[in-house]
Amino acid sequence: MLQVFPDIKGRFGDFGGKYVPETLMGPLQELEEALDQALEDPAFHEEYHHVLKEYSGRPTALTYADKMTDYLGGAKIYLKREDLNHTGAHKLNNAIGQALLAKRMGKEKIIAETGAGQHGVASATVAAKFGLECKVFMGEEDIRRQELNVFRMKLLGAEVVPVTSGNGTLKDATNEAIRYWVANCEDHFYLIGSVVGPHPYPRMVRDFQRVIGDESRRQFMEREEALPDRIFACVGGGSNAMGIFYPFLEDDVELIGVEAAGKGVHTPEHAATLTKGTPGVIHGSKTYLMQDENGQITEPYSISAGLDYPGIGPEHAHLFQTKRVRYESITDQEALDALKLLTVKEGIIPAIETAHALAQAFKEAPKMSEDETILINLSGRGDKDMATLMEHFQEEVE
Amino acid sequence: MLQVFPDIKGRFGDFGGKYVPETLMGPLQELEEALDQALEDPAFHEEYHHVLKEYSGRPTALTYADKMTDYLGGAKIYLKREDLNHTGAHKLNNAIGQALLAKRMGKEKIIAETGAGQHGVASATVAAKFGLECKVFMGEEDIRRQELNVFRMKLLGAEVVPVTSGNGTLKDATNEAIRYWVANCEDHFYLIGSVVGPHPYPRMVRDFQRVIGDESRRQFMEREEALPDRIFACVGGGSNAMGIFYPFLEDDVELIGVEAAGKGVHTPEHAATLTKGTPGVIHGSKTYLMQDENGQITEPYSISAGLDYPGIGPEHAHLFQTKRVRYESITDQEALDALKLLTVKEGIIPAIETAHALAQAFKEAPKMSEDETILINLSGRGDKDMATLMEHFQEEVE
Amino acid sequence: MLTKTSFQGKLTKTENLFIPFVVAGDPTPELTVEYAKRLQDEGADILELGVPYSDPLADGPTIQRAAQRALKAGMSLRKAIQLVPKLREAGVEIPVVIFTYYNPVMQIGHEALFDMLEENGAEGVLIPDLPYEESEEIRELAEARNIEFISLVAPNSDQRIQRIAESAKGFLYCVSTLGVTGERNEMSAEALSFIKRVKEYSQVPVAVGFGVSSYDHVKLVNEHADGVIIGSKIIRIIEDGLEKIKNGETEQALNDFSSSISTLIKG
Amino acid sequence: MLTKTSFQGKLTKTENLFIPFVVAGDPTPELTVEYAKRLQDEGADILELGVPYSDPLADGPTIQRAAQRALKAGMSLRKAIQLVPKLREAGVEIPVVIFTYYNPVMQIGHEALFDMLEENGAEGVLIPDLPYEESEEIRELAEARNIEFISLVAPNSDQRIQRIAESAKGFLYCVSTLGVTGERNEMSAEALSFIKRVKEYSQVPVAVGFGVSSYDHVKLVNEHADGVIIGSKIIRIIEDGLEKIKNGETEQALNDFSSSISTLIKG
Ligand SMILES: Cc1ncc(COP(=O)(O)O)c(C=O)c1O
Ligand SMILES: Cc1ncc(COP(=O)(O)O)c(C=O)c1O
Repeated sequence: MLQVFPDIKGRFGDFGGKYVPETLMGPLQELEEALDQALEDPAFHEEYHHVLKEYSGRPTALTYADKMTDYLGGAKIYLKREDLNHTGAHKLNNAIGQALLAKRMGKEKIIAETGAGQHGVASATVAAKFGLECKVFMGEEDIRRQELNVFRMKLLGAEVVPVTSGNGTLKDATNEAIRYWVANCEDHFYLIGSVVGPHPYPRMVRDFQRVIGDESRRQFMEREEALPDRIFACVGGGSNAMGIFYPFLEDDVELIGVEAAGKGVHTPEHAATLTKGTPGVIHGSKTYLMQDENGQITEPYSISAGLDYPGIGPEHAHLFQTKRVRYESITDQEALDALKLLTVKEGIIPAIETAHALAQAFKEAPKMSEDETILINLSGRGDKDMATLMEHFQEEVE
Repeated sequence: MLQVFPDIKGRFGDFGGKYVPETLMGPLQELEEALDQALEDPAFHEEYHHVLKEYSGRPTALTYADKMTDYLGGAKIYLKREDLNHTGAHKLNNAIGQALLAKRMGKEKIIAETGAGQHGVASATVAAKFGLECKVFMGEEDIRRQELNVFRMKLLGAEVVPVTSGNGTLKDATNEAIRYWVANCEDHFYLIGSVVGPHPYPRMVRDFQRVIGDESRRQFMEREEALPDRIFACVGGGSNAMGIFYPFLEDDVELIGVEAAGKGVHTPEHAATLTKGTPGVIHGSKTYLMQDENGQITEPYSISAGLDYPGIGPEHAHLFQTKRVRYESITDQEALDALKLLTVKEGIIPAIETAHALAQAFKEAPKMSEDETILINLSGRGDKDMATLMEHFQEEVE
Repeated sequence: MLTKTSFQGKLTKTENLFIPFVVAGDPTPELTVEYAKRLQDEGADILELGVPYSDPLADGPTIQRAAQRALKAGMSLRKAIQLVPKLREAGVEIPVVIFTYYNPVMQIGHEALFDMLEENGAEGVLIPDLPYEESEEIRELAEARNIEFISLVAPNSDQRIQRIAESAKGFLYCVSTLGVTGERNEMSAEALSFIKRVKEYSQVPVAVGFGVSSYDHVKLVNEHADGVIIGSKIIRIIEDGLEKIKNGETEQALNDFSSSISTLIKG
Repeated sequence: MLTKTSFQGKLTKTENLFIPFVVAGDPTPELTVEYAKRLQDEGADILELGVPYSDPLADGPTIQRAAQRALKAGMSLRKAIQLVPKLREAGVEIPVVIFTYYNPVMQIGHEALFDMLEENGAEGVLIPDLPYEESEEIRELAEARNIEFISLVAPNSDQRIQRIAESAKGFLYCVSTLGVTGERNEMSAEALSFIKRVKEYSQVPVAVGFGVSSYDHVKLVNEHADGVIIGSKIIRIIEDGLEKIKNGETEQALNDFSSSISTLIKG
């Protein structure tokens, strides 16, 4: 039996904790207490699962990728279809959980940070559904790049707050959201989008995403009467990965987290936090991150906005250190190739984030035996990435 | 007990039939026989339902729209969430059914027509999934307007054939698909996207869409222990409407089909086929259509590409004539307003097609009593409509 | 065999039939009359007078273009039928078959259609999207009015070939290959054996259409069938002259037309 | 009360403390030394020397801008600490507190940090994102090395106020209102009553920061607390002079700086 993490100090082994301005210690305490109470309350569980089912359409399907399996000629490949969630990715599971908690805490205003806009859309969505006011912090540069998602959030009634500090990307939007929360924590709930941030966020987001793994486990047993041999998930902040890994941590199942190698981990342009980063503190949590020799956080790069983050959830840092999870990295080009392959073989256009997990799985599947099985977390759909894909594939498909 | 339609001649009362060039009579006969055999074969049903579940994520959710209900203050409003299907609309149900049938018939090439691209994407998707070659006929004008869906189809491996005849829209794409089929019927399967076309298409598409109504019935009984009082669906060709109506035809449930009134049924710019059209023959079927005094088919207009069709399925013509279904029409503006309302109240951005059904339901709900219930077929998601919505709402949301 | 050829007695020949197709009103009603005369002069036995339609399912791009031109010129089913007396005035005596899609017919009404055909002296009608199974009422009316309802039969009509062929009136329109109208360069062995089968059952001349576009085709078809139906190729010849007509050289265009038709039919 | 003020004995005053904040290297290391001297001249009791950081979570836009300028000028935690001897050389004698986010500290290592602080003669350290619960090891090290680890306390620290206040060293940094650094124009009744509570438990002077930006503030704060910490307002005064410095009028800019500080502190 593994030790239960996080511990009482909000740590996963050496990582996690609460590295935040004093002003946030109170609100984090309040959140932790509310979360503990909620998770012990069957009525909360019931409401959360009711909304997941009735509103987001859970359980999401487990799809056997027969054509990919035949094509690669190795392990049987299964896909956990988080792309079929309302709004198109796993992000909504967590947003629903936190929004319900916010209501329970009597907070009627939520704030969120977003990079590509997926978590922003999920937050704006639950804000609409549960009658909350919503501010989404988003870097100016990202606002420019993700015009459609910005409009979507506004249509949902959210306010999108442009962030000009730093480089105007996700890291800066997160800083700004935290700053806003510091000043307005009394009546605002900060809805973080991944298993990052100060305790209890990494734990809370994991617990609201573990439904992916819980369902997968049940569905896989039904389908194969065994657990999968390997599970793959892409890792940005790490929420879809923690969600699918967590219920399998104590099983004899190999878990593989896949980071973005961008233009290659031997170039400066990547987002491979565990592969290339070092321990440090980012956004309130001790974990691995990308930084220079002076401890200044550096800008990551990935073609996929959702993986373009210089940190990673502290639980991943722990699972990396203890070697319970293997972490690999995949370049932009490898991800694009895998995306194309899944599209033509299975008729599913995945998010570019997801394609990183696919690429790694497709590398390993042919080397596995035919009675082994693979489960890939299909964290989101590619609709949001069409502009990027057009840039890369327009000529090829003509 | 209602008479079973279509009859042996492929007629729904006065409507339906096979008004096609002689060359298609053979293939239609072959199709009808294969369909009859398939529908009687439990293995086919099993495979179809297996794919719906494992691949498309069915059953789709039944969502209680609590905030809309409170806001309107009348009947309880439920949404059948076809937007949660893989590829984002009900269209895939039918595409899966027909693709499985094509395979069963040994046809390895499919053709399809598309307007906005939804059915084209659904067809390209099943073609990829089932290893079929796919040609999608699409008007040049629509190709220009729906760049993203065109790219999506190509990425899925389909060939998009530009149609220059006529005005280069859906009607012309359908003509061209039929022409191509005439010339290549031996090894090609024509995958029609709605309950239109010559017998047995209207029946086949309905039977592949009735899963919507079958599921709704079961889910509604579970939730409310009664059937809904009224069911609303938008009507382009009429497949999502037939899909949800059909299993309720013999029940004491009011059924309402909602056509596109475009800029108003008193202007020439609308697509309200039943409200304003007259009987005639289009695309191989006797039904209502929009035509001039010489029997030339006229161009319809609607802001929603999926309703922008001058005909309607023959079964709808019959249900209109016999008054079993009430048909209403909704203008562009009313649809946009309803779309906006659902978005801010429920966090669901529907397709503009769907918004027509919503608008009519929202008109009626406040006049109904609180113990009455309404079911709306949420036929698709609005992601595909973002460009249009931006044009209309950009200023408003700023 | 072939004892019941008819068209109100106007078609007496039963071999080497030349059945041209033009679209009424392409590019103008007046020119349609001129083309018809020239076709008769070059030996046409029956004229198929096409009614332009917004959605001509069975036609290829050439005839679609012709239909668009004619629709622009204001042509309709009613006006096309009313063109027949003008053809007669101009000296066109061969039987005229009105070729129209079904929807315009439905709008006029079956009885009214036959009233008009009778009144205006058209001898036949062909509705390409009204197959045997949908045409019973119209066939009966045609018979009663003594107007030929032309049937089509295709290589994939299979078991239906016999029924269609046996009930055919006027002539039987044999679709030589699968596909819509257009020009093709070969005739397959299957097509030939299909024609043979059709002729076994047919009581009327069997004419072959869809793809006849050269003198070699014409010769080939006439060796095995009773005649050729030529549509797209004729429209293309008309199109070749449109520029001249626009420039006022109509007489020249018509002469070119005649000589092209002559080459097509007589080699 | 207030018997244990310390900073290695260098802070003897326990009232009306003026604790200015500047960012090391904004706009250059040399000018930081100049500003520090001027601040001491205007009566500063302790200097908070900020280390610029890429992601300063607890700071508003003004200090973010200063950090950006300093980072551009190549400043780092190491270099900021090494600036202390230069301050001394230039005559700055008041205690210096290094203000740094935790991540750069983690990269250097706790022991190494204190080695450097000692070597370079800095009297204190303040880490705004290292709350009580995360700072045990550092607090122990600080105590062992006789360097003041400055604690912060906020109005919503609730039950933690007592624990934090009781263990405070050097001075206790009281966050007057919720929020990040910046300028505000009022001090609420709640803020005042909070300060009162803090003073009950604190063994060291209680200084109030976050929002002090005018002489009126300074007066008000000093009525209830033991001193003011002023950051953003000072940065803004520095920014007012940047244009002059760019134009080579550095002396003028520094004189303006002094007179603005004087107005701020003395009215
Ligand atoms: C589809 C998808 N997958 C993965 C991610 C990465 O986030 P995480 O690592 O928290 O799952 C994102 C983030 O936007 C996403 O949209
Ligand atoms: C979401 C959606 N709803 C409705 C329709 C209209 O089709 P039908 O009337 O066949 O359901 C379409 C057609 O593209 C559609 O995409």
